[in-house]
Amino acid sequence: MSAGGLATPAHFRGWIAGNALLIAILAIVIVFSVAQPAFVSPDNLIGIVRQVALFGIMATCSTFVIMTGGVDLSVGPVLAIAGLVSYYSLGAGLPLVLVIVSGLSVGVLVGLVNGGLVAFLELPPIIVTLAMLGVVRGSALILGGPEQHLIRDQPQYTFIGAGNVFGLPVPILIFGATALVMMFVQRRTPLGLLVAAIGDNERAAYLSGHRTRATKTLVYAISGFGAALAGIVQSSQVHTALATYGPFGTELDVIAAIVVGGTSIMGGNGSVARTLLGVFFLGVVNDGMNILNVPIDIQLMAKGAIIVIALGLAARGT
Amino acid sequence: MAEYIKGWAGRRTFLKGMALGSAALASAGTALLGDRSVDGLGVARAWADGSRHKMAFIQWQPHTVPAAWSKGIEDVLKPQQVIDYELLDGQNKVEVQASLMDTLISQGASVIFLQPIDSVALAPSIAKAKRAGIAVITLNIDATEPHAAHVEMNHYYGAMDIAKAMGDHMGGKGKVAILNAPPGIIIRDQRTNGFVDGLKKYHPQIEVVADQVADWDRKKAQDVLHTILAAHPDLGGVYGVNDSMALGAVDVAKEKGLIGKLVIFGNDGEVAALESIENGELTGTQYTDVYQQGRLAAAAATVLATGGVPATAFAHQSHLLMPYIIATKDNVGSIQPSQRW
Amino acid sequence: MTLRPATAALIFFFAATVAFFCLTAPRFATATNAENLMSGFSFAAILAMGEAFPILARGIDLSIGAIVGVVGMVVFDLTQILHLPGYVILPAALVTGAVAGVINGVLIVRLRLSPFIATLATLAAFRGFVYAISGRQLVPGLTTTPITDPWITGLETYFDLGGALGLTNFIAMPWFPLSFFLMLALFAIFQTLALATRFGRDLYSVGGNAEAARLAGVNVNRTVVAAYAIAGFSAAVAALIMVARFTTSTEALGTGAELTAIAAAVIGGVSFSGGIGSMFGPALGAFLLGAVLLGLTLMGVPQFVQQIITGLILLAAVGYDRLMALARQRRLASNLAEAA
Amino acid sequence: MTQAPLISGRSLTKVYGHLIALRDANLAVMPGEARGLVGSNGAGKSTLIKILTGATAPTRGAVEVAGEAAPLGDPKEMIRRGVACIYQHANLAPAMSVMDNLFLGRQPRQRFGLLDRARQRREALDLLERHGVDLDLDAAVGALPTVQQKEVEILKALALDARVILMDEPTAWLAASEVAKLHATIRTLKAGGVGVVYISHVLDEIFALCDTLTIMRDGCVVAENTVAAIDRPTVVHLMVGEKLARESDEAARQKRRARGSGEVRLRASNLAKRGVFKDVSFDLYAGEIFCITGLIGSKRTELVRTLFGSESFDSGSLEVDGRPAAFSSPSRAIARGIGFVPEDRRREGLMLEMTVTENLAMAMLDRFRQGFMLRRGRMVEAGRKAISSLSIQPPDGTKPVNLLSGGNQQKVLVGKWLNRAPRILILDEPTVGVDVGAKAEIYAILRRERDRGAAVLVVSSDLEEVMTLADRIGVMVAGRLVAVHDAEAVQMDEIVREIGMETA
Repeated sequence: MSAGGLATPAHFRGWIAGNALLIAILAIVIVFSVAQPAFVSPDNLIGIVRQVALFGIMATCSTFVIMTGGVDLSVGPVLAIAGLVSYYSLGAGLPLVLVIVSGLSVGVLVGLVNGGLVAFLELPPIIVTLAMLGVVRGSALILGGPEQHLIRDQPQYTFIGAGNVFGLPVPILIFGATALVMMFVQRRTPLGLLVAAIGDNERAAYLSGHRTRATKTLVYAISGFGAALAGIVQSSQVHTALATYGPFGTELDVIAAIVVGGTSIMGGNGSVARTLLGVFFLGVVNDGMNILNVPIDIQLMAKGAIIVIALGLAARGT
Repeated sequence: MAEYIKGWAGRRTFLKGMALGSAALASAGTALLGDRSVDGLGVARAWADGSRHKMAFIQWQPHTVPAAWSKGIEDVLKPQQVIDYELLDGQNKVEVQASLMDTLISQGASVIFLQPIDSVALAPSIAKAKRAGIAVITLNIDATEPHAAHVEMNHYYGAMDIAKAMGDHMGGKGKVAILNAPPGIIIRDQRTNGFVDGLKKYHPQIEVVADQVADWDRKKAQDVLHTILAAHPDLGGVYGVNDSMALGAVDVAKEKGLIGKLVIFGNDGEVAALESIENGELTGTQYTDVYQQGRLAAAAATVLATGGVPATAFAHQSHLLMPYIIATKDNVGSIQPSQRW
Repeated sequence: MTLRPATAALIFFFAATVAFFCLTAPRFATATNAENLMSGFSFAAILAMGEAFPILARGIDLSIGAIVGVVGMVVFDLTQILHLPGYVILPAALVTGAVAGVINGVLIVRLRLSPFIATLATLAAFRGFVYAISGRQLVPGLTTTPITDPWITGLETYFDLGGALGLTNFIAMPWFPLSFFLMLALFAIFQTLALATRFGRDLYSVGGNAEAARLAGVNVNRTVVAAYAIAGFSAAVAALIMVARFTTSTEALGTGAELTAIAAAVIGGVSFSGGIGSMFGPALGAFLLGAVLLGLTLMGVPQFVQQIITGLILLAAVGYDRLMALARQRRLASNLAEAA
Repeated sequence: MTQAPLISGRSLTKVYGHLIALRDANLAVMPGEARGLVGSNGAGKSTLIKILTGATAPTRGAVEVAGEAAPLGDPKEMIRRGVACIYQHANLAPAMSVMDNLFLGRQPRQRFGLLDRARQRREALDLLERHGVDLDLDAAVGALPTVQQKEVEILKALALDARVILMDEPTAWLAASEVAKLHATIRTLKAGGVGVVYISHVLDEIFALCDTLTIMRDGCVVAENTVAAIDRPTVVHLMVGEKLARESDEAARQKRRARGSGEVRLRASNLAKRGVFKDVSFDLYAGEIFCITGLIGSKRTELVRTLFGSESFDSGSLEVDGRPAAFSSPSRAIARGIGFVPEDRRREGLMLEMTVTENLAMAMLDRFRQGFMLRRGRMVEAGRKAISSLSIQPPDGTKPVNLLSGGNQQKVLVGKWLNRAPRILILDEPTVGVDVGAKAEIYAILRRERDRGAAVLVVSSDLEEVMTLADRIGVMVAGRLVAVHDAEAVQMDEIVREIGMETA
């Protein structure tokens, strides 16, 4: 939308954006740790990673969607319904693997529907996923009702959310793994290149003989997968499945993380690595304001201001 | 505030555990039965001429508490085949609740159960319902417009008592953190203010070091408490404005091996919380028999519906005060399975 | 003219929906129900029309819900705490909304942020501002005191047109809420603004091709800012209507309203590719959504199912739009063929 | 030279990032003067124009209108001072009506700031007939074919009754007849004392139309003269410099190879698409360059798109290497060894923000795939090879493609197919908006492909190009392939006649 946008090299802009953010993160960390030394305590730092793990998973998996010039607003309810599905399959006494698979498959399914509608019927992503937001939430509520479903005595399943491996909480490891895989896919596979190509000039990608529609569909499936994965981790973390998890705002936070990272909402240039930066940026800010007991009103205003400033700087760079 | 002060003593007498509570229930029940015996033929008449009564419950948003109410209501209403009952969702938006009220009014519902998001915002709708001769029974949150009946477990005083109990467990001193909900619904304010005032009243030395929003959500509560503990390793107590958030605190306490050291109180008394108390994790919560609340409201509703009380009489609103207890390890056993929701 | 068929289709779809519910939903075809539709969804229509302006300029405003909250709380404070007279408060409220909109616009044109992001940020910031200024937190007593200022509460009045025109003798007529007429007035103003003024043309050209507009001497930045200001203004009007209806305001007022507004605008044929659509679509779109909700509730369809159905309708709307576009292309192709 | 020039730019310099687009350029136009502006792509012509119209502000330098200093980078103000421009890429709001586009940003108003529709229509109609153009005022511009869009763009500029009109390749998409019409208009304008700056790659037009000539290279003005006092070779020479000039001469002296090796690569029999083209039959041989020419709108583009499978045909049959072929998507066509260079490189050809290397790899990611992995090393290596063999400037694979000049962008676009060694290479208007130098290079590339044994099918409306490049020439008129000639055996004017024939 911005006038000179095209005129500037993506890499230059990316460079500015990426580093502006890195600098910002460091600055904020310093400020917070001066105000509250406990902020840099290893315990809290790990805490931060754990906090961002969930929507970090969603954000990294949703990055491709944004890169193709789309957007996925349906991650919130997908998170909820995935938790419910795994709860019920636990109840059905399925082995853990199947439980997880079934949970994830719901997400992938929703993603495929999103992607199919966007790619093959060429409907605007924001509307498609907004519609699916309602559809999936409704389905989740029909499936699970308003009640909390307690997940009792499922040590294996609980391990996913509450367990530790080499002193690190499992959710962090899952987050790390997801992030690595996504970075690898983006940098080291043709798919990554194709995603960028589609975001840049879909028609050209098509005329170069690429199955752009299939790719776009796949991209939404990945996003759905991420949301579902997050849903499973959360349900295990809180020993509860609930249809209203991932309330309105979740999807916006995810998108915020991605674009604050410097991936253009118009599609084209972007990267999973930048999304990670964005995730940690917001995470640090959030945690810092909690630790300083900043009241919610200031927190929200600060959040807004920070997004504006971070991206404003990035835009200045162009 | 004033209306709280008057009849204060009266309310205090309810805080004597379930024994007294059930007594109170019984009395309320008999009162109702009395009314019904006067007008019991109302239902009979409806039964005879096949006319049906519509009743609906407009909840705040999908949640355990309203779910329990709805079950209670349904269990009473279903057996009387002349009544159609449905549960409607306010989606945590006053405009939605108001619109649903309008719809029910135009449908000519005979009784509307309402859990208002706000005492004032729904008042006009209630007034409109009254004009249409429809009885409105508010659950949990009172409305400024006088109406047929109000069934509540008092949030403000409940929270005060939580503060007291918590202080007692903490030995009257130390730091506490509040895991709060975002502003926008009145019970949030009552439960917070009550707790803070309670601390001032009973345990002035106890200091609230953190009051952070965790969106009613267990996961958020875990994260927020993690952070707070980093800043205040010597934290003595945590108050979750609802049980989900309190249980989130319990998760953290478990992980950090603070069970027993950290005094954690919730609010609602849902089954998960009670279990956690029995396992000696959650210190306590404010319990009230929400299911019973629903049954009671439904009982009142049948009376009103069958014409026991004329619409004009709604001016003098009847308060059905639900007794509540601060459930802790000592008395949680006394809460029968049938009373858990 | 690109939107003619879309509009026609929308009218048809609306009529069909209403007809369907009249047949299937008990008490749908009643005066009171019509009244409920008007009083319950006029503000939604106003929001949808406001949202249409940013979308026409190829943007989007996610923050109007939050702006509703801000204006609501401002009105609450001014009446309840400062006890200002209503005739001061009403303009103050409108200005507040417009200013909030201008902030959005300035962020977009000055910092060159994408509208989605800019308004996503202000969505959070404005809501935070609501909490910050909330009189309900400052003076807890106020939470149970309704607003009584006649200028405000006066917005929630009903007119018995039927009675006035003596129609009631023949048919049951709904009482028309003032909010409905406010909606109509805004519709008239906005429609003129969009279709019959220089600003309107500039808006469409900016949405259609910003660079072309700029080179043709259109002040793009000013046009964009104006579009968001209008969105904010509409949010303010909607907020006033709601506050009048509820005689109070809560910190959560307007949460999620942006999504409904966007949905209504899109159902109304306002295109995200910018520069396509008018005010009629969004307004009718909002009432369409309203009619569906009321109808389904009257039919006793559980609300969870309603969410699903609303979603499907949204899909149907964009799907239909898509079909129309394809049809247009095909027609063009064959036209050219004849021409050649 | 007593009176002040209508518009003059002095020592204008424009820097984008690291790249100097314009260096100390001067340009002045007197009343009634038509000044030709020629130069390779990336020579800075468009930048110069943009500065004069206020579309962008120069990094350094000044602009004067009628002797007084004008504000920089303010299009509105320049329009007010009577400077109009026909931009290279149509600047129109697609969803709006022709009428609204003609008056973009300056619709006449009546009381209360409401639009005066009646007056607007009057003025529009008057405009149409003054310039003898026939357009539906209420049609949405986006729904018009390219030619008419260009006409709207031109009228939009004329409607301003400007004193200076800057034209950046106004005829790029126009058919001969429209070009003539436009030139007539320009002459009347000149007579009326209007000054015109005219950019074009077609030197014929310059020599036919202009009084004076400004030649640019690498962002500098290298020569200024009256058209009378300069001849074609000199111009080309000045534009492209020694080396390239020689190449293009050699190119012209190539010998033809009609039907190449004689092996039929692609056979189209009675291809038809309802309302688009009908009974199109031709053979495409290995080792030849087959050019299909004709007016814009004669459906050549649609035809080749169907060959490539990005559009479908209704009836008739298509054979590749003797096997029937009807491609449902480009990927299928590519699998059978077909490559396609689309007409509009910015919209359909390139990933503008991605690097040269990545763009070069786009058509052959499968070659750089190993299981799931992308073998970047190989990709970069292939990129480097292509860049040197195509002599793409600057020779830096990591540059985003949108930093390259049009000619080099076009080379990238062609180059991305070459590593596949396509058996059939289809190019649609391969040199639109490409400067003489790059043209020569692209011709050379195509000949290389032909000699390698590929079948090359080129669609072009530039007859000069067709005559230089083709081994065989097909003429398309209104969706029909009306004639096929051996290039050796046919004269240009014959082709011109055939093109004109049936449309007239």
